[in-house]
Amino acid sequence: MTQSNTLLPNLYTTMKRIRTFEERVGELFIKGETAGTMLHLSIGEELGPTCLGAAMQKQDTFTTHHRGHGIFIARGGDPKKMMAEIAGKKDGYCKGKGGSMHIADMKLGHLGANAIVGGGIPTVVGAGLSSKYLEEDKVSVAFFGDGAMQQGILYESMNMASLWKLPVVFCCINNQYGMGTKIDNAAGLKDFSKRAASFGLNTLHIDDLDIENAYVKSKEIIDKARKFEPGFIEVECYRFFGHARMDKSPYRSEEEEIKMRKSDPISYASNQMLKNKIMNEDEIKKINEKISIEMDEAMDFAINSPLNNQKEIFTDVYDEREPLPISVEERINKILS
Amino acid sequence: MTQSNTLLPNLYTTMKRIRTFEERVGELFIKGETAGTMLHLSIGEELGPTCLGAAMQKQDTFTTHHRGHGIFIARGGDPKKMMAEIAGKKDGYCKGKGGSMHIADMKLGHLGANAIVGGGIPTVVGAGLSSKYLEEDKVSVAFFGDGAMQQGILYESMNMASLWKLPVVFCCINNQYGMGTKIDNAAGLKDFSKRAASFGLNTLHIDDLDIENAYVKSKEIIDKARKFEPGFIEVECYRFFGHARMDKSPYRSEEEEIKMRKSDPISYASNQMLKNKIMNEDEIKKINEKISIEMDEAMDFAINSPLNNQKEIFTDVYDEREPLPISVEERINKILS
Amino acid sequence: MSDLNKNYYEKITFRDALRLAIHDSMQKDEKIIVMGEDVAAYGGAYGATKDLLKLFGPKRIIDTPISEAAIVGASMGAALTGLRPIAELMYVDFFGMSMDQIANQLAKVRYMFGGQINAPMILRAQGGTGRSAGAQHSQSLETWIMHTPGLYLSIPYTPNDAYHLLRAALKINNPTIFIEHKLLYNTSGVLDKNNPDQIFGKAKIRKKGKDLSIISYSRMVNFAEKAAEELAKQKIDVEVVDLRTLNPLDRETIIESVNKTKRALVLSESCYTAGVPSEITSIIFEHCYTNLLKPVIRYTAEDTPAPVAPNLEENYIPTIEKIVEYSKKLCK
Amino acid sequence: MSDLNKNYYEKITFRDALRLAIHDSMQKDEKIIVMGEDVAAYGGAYGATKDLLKLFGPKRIIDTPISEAAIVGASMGAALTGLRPIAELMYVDFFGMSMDQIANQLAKVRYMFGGQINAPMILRAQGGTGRSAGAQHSQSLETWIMHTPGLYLSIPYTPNDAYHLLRAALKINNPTIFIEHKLLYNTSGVLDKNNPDQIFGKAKIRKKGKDLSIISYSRMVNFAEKAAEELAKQKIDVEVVDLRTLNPLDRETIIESVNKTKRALVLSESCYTAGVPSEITSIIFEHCYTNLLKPVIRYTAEDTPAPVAPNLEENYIPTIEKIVEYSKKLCK
Ligand SMILES: Cc1ncc(C[n+]2csc(CCOP(=O)(O)OP(=O)(O)O)c2C)c(N)n1
Ligand SMILES: Cc1ncc(C[n+]2csc(CCOP(=O)(O)OP(=O)(O)O)c2C)c(N)n1
Ligand SMILES: [Mg+2]
Ligand SMILES: [Mg+2]
Repeated sequence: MTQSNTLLPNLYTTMKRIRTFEERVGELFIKGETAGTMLHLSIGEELGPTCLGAAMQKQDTFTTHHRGHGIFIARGGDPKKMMAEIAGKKDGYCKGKGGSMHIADMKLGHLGANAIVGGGIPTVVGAGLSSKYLEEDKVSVAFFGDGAMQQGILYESMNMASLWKLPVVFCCINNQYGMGTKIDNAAGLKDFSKRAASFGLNTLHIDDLDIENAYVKSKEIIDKARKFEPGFIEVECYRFFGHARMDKSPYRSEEEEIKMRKSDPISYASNQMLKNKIMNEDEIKKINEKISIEMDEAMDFAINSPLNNQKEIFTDVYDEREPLPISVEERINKILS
Repeated sequence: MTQSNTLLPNLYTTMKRIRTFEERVGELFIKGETAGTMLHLSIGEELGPTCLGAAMQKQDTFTTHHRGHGIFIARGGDPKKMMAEIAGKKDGYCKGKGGSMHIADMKLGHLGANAIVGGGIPTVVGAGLSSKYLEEDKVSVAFFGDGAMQQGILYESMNMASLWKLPVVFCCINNQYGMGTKIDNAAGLKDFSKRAASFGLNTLHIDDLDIENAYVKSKEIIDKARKFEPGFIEVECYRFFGHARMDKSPYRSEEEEIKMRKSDPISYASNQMLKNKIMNEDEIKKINEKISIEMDEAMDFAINSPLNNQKEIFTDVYDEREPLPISVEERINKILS
Repeated sequence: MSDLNKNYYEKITFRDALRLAIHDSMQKDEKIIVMGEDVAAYGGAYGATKDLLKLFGPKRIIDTPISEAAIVGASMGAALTGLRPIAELMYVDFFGMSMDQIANQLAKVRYMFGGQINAPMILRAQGGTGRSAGAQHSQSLETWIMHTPGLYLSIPYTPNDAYHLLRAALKINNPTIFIEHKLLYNTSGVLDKNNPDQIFGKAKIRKKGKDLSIISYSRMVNFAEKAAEELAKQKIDVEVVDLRTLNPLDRETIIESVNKTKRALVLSESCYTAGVPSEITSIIFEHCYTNLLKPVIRYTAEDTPAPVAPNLEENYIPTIEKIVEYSKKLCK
Repeated sequence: MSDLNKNYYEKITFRDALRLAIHDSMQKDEKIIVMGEDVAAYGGAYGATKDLLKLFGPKRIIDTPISEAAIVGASMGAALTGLRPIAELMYVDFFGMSMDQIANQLAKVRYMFGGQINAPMILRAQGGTGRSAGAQHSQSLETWIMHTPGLYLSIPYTPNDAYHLLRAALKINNPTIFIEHKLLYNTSGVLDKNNPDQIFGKAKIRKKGKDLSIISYSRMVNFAEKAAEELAKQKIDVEVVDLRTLNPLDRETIIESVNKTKRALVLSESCYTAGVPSEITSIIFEHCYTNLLKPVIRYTAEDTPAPVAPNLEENYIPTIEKIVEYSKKLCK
């Protein structure tokens, strides 16, 4: 690294790790090793999670939507355990019971990924309440898509955060689509910051590829939230591929895709590094290779992780001090005996 | 009537009819003739329903919240049938099955009062959709309290109305309280028009007692809605008495109540009429007496209306061409036979 | 869906039967509109509204924002004011987002207002396990609906029923919840447009038998049929009852069948406790108990959320193997 | 609630028992907070949190906006991060507004994440008929909850149980739904703080008897008791079983009781079809059917929304008179 007063190499590395991770998820799918097809990749959307992930502090917490692998990696998620979870295996973060859409590491402050659009948003209000009550200095950030901007629960949550002055940030990763529905066909007005501001939140709208700047601005919002001024951040980006693994995006044109994929935060960052002589091609290549190996290992780990034991169907429903649910088999056998 | 180019006498009359109706509901309650105690009177809040009711056209539709007697009267509701409904009697609008919180006359475009805060709001989106689809020139107005400003469904509905450019108006009757919770303890920011504007709606904030002006302004919003520009109207007012019949409002001071009750839209309107020589005291008195008689008759009607037949428990669940639900008694007797 | 205008299809998928039902109904009745998330451009998450946008245009095939509560509420509002919406909730799991509009508004609007008005609409939703979709996308929540007076509830198994039940529901003035199992869309069968083969509210005996009644609905009927085949080899003659609608519920057919076979297994993908099978089981006991040779068995999903791992998910719900096993025990 | 610090109250209302339970728990555990609509300044719509604001201040007794979904979600978020909220939904009828947060989030958060975390909280809600509150404020929706794995469910009848079940729920790390009947708040009875008289999940025989088991919960236990008194005069000896919690459900006590009396009537204010009584009835048939002398009877509210008119509302749910009548028929 040629220069040290820039975060760019770190931010680049995180973005590249996210992308490579997602690419391997895609491969895992093609190999038939994923649990199901509901895999929502964030390729093209790495900027937001990366800069917010960097702007958050160690103790901070967050929830994510179904397309949440990115922020999890940015916050220190272990690709091995993530990949194993996506494969539905025993060594996954949630023992394979949660899968790609329900992946979390509570120890890292990840309070849960959510398959319900908007479902994880009020959680951060409660986390903010705890943080303030317990004086823990934790900011809690909800990540969600542009689709969730149309879910009522978001407004209930923003209002509460504002009313109670909670250390909470709402972050909308606006990738322009909710499944096949373009944002123009979902939102009456697209100026989401205006909505958030009307509830009393500080707002930030990120719509370019300069991640260092995005990082600095996001950090301001998060720092203010830490002082009990809740905030809202919208990060505009583009979902480079289909909604989930089975979707070939027939509802949008190839021209659009080609054009939009040019707004690639990763190539932008690497170009910036080259241009400003922060790293040379070789150095970048080295980083990429290291990441590639890391993610290959994660994939192998997932493939080799054992299946979970059948009895795990019944564990984890209730606190471990409580009895397990009675299995249907046991019930039936008792009746028939 | 001394002057004819003013709507004030009509508007006054409607407000006075609403107030007198509500007073009689209170009396009905004291007489022990109401069905239950969940009676939410709109005394002090007559301005909004009255001016909007006047600004709407015959074919227009609306839904109301639990404190909705006012707009129903303003739109032509028959006080007799309303009072009978509140008494839970056979001659009520809903055969006594709905009561005060579920009172409606579909023929008058009243699509239903609702006991769920926010529950009736999306109905008008659908009504607006129908109106546009069927080219019926109907505007649909949702009436709700300031409490509903904190319900997510409102934002989902405002967004849809804006997105689809529907002939819909959202009207918040802001009486400063949701039960015992002051609006300041419920809303992060109280500038509700800002919220509505951020979804793309035309907005209007009424916060004085000049009902003619309020009428003109409301009509503008409603007329624009008819041209597919949906709108939002907030009417500030004060709930003169408790939330429901049992509530003595211990959570607010008498001074506040005394002060706020001075902002009485009805005395304001009558003073205006006197001042501008639109009517003299005698004329006003005559109107009041007529109303008093009308509402006494309504109360008597309700008291004298018969109870409903027990079989009515089972009717109206399903379309009349479909079988009635089987009664529990029939089920049990069949099993025991 | 090459030929839309045939009356008889030897082999059509459940998905296409639904699409045809919507299509045919829309052609006949201008008041019918379709609304839901991704029903237009995307063609429905499971493809049940594919190409309808092209045929009927965006005025009648309406993509909505992701606002389940408002989708149901707006559909109801449209139904109250002259239209007949077919609304789609992509997953039954989203009942949670819209349960107030479903259970407090849609189900009660007629009753609360003393019968002044109907809300003639269909709310389609898709449920069940089988795609590793996890705890929030794999539920079978028909019990919530069945326990809510005011809502008709249809939950078909065959393409023919999917077609005819949907069309029938559009002629009934009650709000109807229409639940489709995610693994049924690709299954196929005959569709005979002239043979409804049912009245809304009538169960269907899929296979006659004399030793044991397996009573079920939706995808589990398929499991029942397969188990019955296996059991036939072992000389156990199973009667397979497909309920098709849960409200109205065809109690007579259930009772008749079990009074004949004297043994019953109720099969469902919902959770065990306080689910639809509890109701069916109660009915059977109440009305057949002097005839029963064995207690009725409820075989359902476990009383846990659905796990993602395929090996767990498979055993989270009933298996054909165990249906056979329990049936044999019942017939011993 | 004059004296907060007594250990024994000869006569205390259900409401005050609840307030005491919250009070005593809050004094012991700083992590407990109360949040809900009008729980602070107003003291709770039914007065169950009256004066707590004065005692614990606005940091711990929190008035919320009217945002049921976010109330449940925020409470869960707080529970995940170190607090132990007692959240209040003013009416069970508002489950509809918050069912996603209740059933998809709160109930599943532990399971989906492989047991990483607990959500230790109570969600109190008030239900039932009796105040002409109409179709949207009179429901008994315990079935929705009982059918949702992951949620404990407590539905007490006496002040003593209200106190001890609430306190017990605060020591269990599962989310617990706590349902209070609107007509119970003013009822009164003994409270003995030192005598929990139960374990969470254990039913209580309110009256021993040998001829018939009436199995119930919440306010309907009172109806059962009154009917039992009447029936005693007619020489029918009823055993009254108060379930107290529906999850865990004390199947053993139910089965034991009915195996003894050989007759059972299940009593509930929920609607008939696919409700909690269907589950209880199934269990009884399944486990006692060789002993039963008569079929089990489910006596519930009608399969209709609740009407407002008091004369209709009264007969919409079970009446003591008819409990007596049916019981006599069962014992003939
Ligand atoms: C409550 C709910 N409604 C609908 C869905 C189905 N669904 C899953 S993802 C998705 C699109 C979400 O769009 P957005 O929020 O923008 O996130 P993105 O997928 O674009 O990242 C939809 C409709 C869901 N999972 N939950
Ligand atoms: C969904 C829902 N939550 C809570 C309630 C209980 N409740 C009835 S009226 C009311 C206050 C409503 O305040 P607002 O909307 O301002 O109307 P107002 O009573 O002031 O006219 C509350 C909390 C309800 N009926 N519905
Ligand atoms: Mg998106
Ligand atoms: Mg108010």
